[in-house]
Amino acid sequence: MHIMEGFLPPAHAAAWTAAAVPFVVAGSRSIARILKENPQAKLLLATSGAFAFVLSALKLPSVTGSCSHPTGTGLGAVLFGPSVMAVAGAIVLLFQALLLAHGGITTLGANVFSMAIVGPWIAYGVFRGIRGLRGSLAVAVFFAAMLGDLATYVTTSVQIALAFPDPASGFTGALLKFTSIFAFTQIPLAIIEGLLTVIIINLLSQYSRSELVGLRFIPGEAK
Amino acid sequence: MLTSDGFAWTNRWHRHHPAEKGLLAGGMLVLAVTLPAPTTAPIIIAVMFVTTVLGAGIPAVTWLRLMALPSGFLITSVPFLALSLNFSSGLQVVFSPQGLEVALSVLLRSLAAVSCLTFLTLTTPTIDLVPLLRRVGVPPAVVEIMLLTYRLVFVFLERAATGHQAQIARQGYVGLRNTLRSLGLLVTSLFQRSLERSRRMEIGLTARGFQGELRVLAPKRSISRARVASAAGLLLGVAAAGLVLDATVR
Amino acid sequence: MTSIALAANGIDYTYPGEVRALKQLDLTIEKGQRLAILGANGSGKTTLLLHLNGTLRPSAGRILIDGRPLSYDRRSLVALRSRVGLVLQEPDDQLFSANVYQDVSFGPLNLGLSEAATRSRIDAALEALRISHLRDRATHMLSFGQKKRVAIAGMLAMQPEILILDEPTAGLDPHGVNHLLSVLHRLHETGTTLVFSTHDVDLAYTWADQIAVFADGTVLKQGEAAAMLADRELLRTARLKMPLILEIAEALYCRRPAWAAIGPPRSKDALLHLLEQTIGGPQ
Amino acid sequence: MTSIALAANGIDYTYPGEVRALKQLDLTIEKGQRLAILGANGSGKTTLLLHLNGTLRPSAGRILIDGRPLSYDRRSLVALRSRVGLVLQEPDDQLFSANVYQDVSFGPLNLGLSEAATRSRIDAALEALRISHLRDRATHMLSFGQKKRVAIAGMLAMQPEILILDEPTAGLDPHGVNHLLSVLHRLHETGTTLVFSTHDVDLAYTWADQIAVFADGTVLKQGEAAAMLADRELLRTARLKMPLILEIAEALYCRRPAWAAIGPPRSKDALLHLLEQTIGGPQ
Repeated sequence: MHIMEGFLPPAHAAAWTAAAVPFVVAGSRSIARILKENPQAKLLLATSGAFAFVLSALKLPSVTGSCSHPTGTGLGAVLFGPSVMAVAGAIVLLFQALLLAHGGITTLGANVFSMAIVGPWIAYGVFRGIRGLRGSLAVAVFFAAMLGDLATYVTTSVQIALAFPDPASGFTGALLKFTSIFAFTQIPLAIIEGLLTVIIINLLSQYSRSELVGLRFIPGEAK
Repeated sequence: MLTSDGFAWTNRWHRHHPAEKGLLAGGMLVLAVTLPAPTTAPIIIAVMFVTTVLGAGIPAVTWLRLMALPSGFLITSVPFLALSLNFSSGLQVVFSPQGLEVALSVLLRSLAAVSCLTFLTLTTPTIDLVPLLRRVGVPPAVVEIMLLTYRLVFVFLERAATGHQAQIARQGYVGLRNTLRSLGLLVTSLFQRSLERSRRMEIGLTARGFQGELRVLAPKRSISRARVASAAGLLLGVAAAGLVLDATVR
Repeated sequence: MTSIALAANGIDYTYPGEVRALKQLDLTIEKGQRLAILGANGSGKTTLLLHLNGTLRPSAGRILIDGRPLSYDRRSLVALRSRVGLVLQEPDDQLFSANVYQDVSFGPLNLGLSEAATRSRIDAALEALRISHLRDRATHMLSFGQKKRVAIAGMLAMQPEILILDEPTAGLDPHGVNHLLSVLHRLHETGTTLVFSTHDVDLAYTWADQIAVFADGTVLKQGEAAAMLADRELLRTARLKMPLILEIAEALYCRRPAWAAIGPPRSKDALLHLLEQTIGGPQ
Repeated sequence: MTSIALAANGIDYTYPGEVRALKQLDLTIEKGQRLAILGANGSGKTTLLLHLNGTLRPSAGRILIDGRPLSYDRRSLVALRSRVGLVLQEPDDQLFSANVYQDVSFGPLNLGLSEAATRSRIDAALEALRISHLRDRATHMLSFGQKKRVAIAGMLAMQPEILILDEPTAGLDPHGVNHLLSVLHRLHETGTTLVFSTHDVDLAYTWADQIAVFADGTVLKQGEAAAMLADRELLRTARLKMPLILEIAEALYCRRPAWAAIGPPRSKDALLHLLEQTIGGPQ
């Protein structure tokens, strides 16, 4: 869920940008490391970014009737890992702003923080956690994608609540207000995205094993 | 494919140096978020409408459509800024005049900021702005990845659109379950073809001497001093008008 | 009198923010006909085909099915698409599943058919395209020609009354073209109406009953194949050339006007036969 | 005597885990020649072309450049690719930049040319393909034919001695084919060696000096174009057909054996001329 251009007060916009930058820089460093070993990986990284963008441009059937789209956060985090996703996500969000006027430049930092950092890290953590507890692939993917989505939406609500505390009840009231408004659209969407991601990962792990091994999603077969 | 991108490449100002347009849009954006919204924002919206529609020659309908895009976000969030939750005696929802003032000012500020972004989206190909990122310290490798990403976005979008059409022809996307299944199949095939494309592109680029670096030369474009001066003048004018008006109102 | 299955009536279309469009386009598709939509690349043929199955909605004019204007509610579109099947040019864009059998099952399952009915539809479609041996193969391992056949089988399994193919022979080698044409021939004989777009004048000439000559977003003229392709003025306007067979036959005709009564040869063999009559057998 | 620029000597190749391969393949490319590699789809033509610019390395046999075997270290490969330019069939596989001018600049910059030299190379390449007006256009807004020309311009800007094109006319309409052939004609006249793969016998017949007939991963025979395409047995083995012009000419020749001295007509006009001589002018 993108916070639109100009919505956040300048101090907040700047603070969230400052919060997002270290993650993106760290991601860029790890990308630079990958590229040093294998310069051709540039193509693969660009492919992942473009794929993520196109994914976010697809429309999801939405309960509220408005057009919604998958964030792809969970899928991206599970496939490419959260540190690469910070950069890929930032690129996608920048392109969405410049190409579609969706989201914004001043709110880029806040959006990167919720969608390219918190969402993917939560998704990744949930995925690893459930897999570590020997949960099935489908269960792990579903909760990773769904909770990744929900984490993004909660983060966005926090960002807005911090910027616009309730006149009477302050931050707590505002957070309650915004989480409950957005819940109507975001909870069903998170479930749908969870289901969709399971379908996709299932199809991929059946038919694109070699690619997934290449992306280190599935550890290579032991000798 | 993407309407806004089509205009960015063909509008009256598409050959102008991106820095000129970046200065105008970026400057106005700064004014929009920093100056008092109730007085400055309407001026900015008017100025950006005039430059986009009369200056760059974008149809007014297109401008309006793009401006209306974030309205969903505004509708679901702005009214609630004017409502207040009070826990002191149970849960009470009350109207807050103070909140209404904030809500109106956020509404205006956002619309003014969006009008700046809309100008940039409709008049400047995104890819022209990316090289400017190198100046603010983004590593060259990341900039190269962005250049490539931009190109691939369109290749994949075209594939996604055609695939979607083909699925519709076979009665995909009828009902919720079918829609999820269709979408899952589309995304999966898109993923596979994307990886395939990246492998084939590596061959194609290797044939052109690719050894890891994606260096290109942009067509030569010069910055027009006259246009930079008028953009700066416009920014100063808007800032002054906004501030003066604000002082008068108070 | 022949009955009209599907028609476009003065349709206009503009892609948002773009120039290319359909302009005042008329087209009629008769039941049981083989109609070629012949035009240069980028003239808007695909855009037209996407109107015929309701994917795109004209900004002016109407699509008529069985003489009634198409309405664009969900139910009418589903009904239209179960009767009008569209196969796009690029097979890679329309194969979604990992293997051939699964891919062909997509359409029939969407029609809500039972598993048994779906299976028999799949078998029949694979058989019709002579690709039963490919049923278990991975789609990405197929050759271009095979992919094309699988894409057509996927549509055929839905048993449309009208089958529309966008550039069906593009990218196929002569062998692949022959195979495809023989499949289409059998389909036509069992009553399916066939519409295909192409820029190949030779193919349109030897294979279509009628030709709609298409240029710059509109149908310049629609009529009997040989008549359309003998019209040099029309061909020039549409940036097309005359089929070689017809050109040679014309060279013969204009020297021996009497032959014109036989009618123009429609195939290589007919031309060679005509030639034999003209200059006599081997000496 | 003509000198051999590039040759394949008994090369074998198998894709990891697959069946399709090159087998004992021989091919010679003479300087200044126009060579067509003619074969059905999926016969391995692209695999062969990828060997000629060193992308794939044969498992047996050698690639010879100027008579010396190619070694596969980085420097030799870079040197080879600056002399042998390969244009792939699908332009989207080779265009990576957002606008035309930038894209064409990629190759010359990789050769280490200065900015000034690069700019003049770009201008010359765009001019050679008659697409100077597209220089500021977005790559993704081009038509297929335009993309194809930009891909060729990108290779041309590197000024290769040998230009290899994979199915250059695939997907182009007659107008696009003519445009491309006139570009290639000018290139050939200025001394560039041209190699192209195709399954279009008519194109190979009217346009190539030599033809290498390709089937099942090997070159069956290489020789003068008309001789290759008159060999019915060879064509059958390679699943190809005889060009229509040649077939009609043959029908004429076998009736009037004396004409055979003139040699087979290489173009539609030559055939019509021959026909006129045979049956006399209009009556």
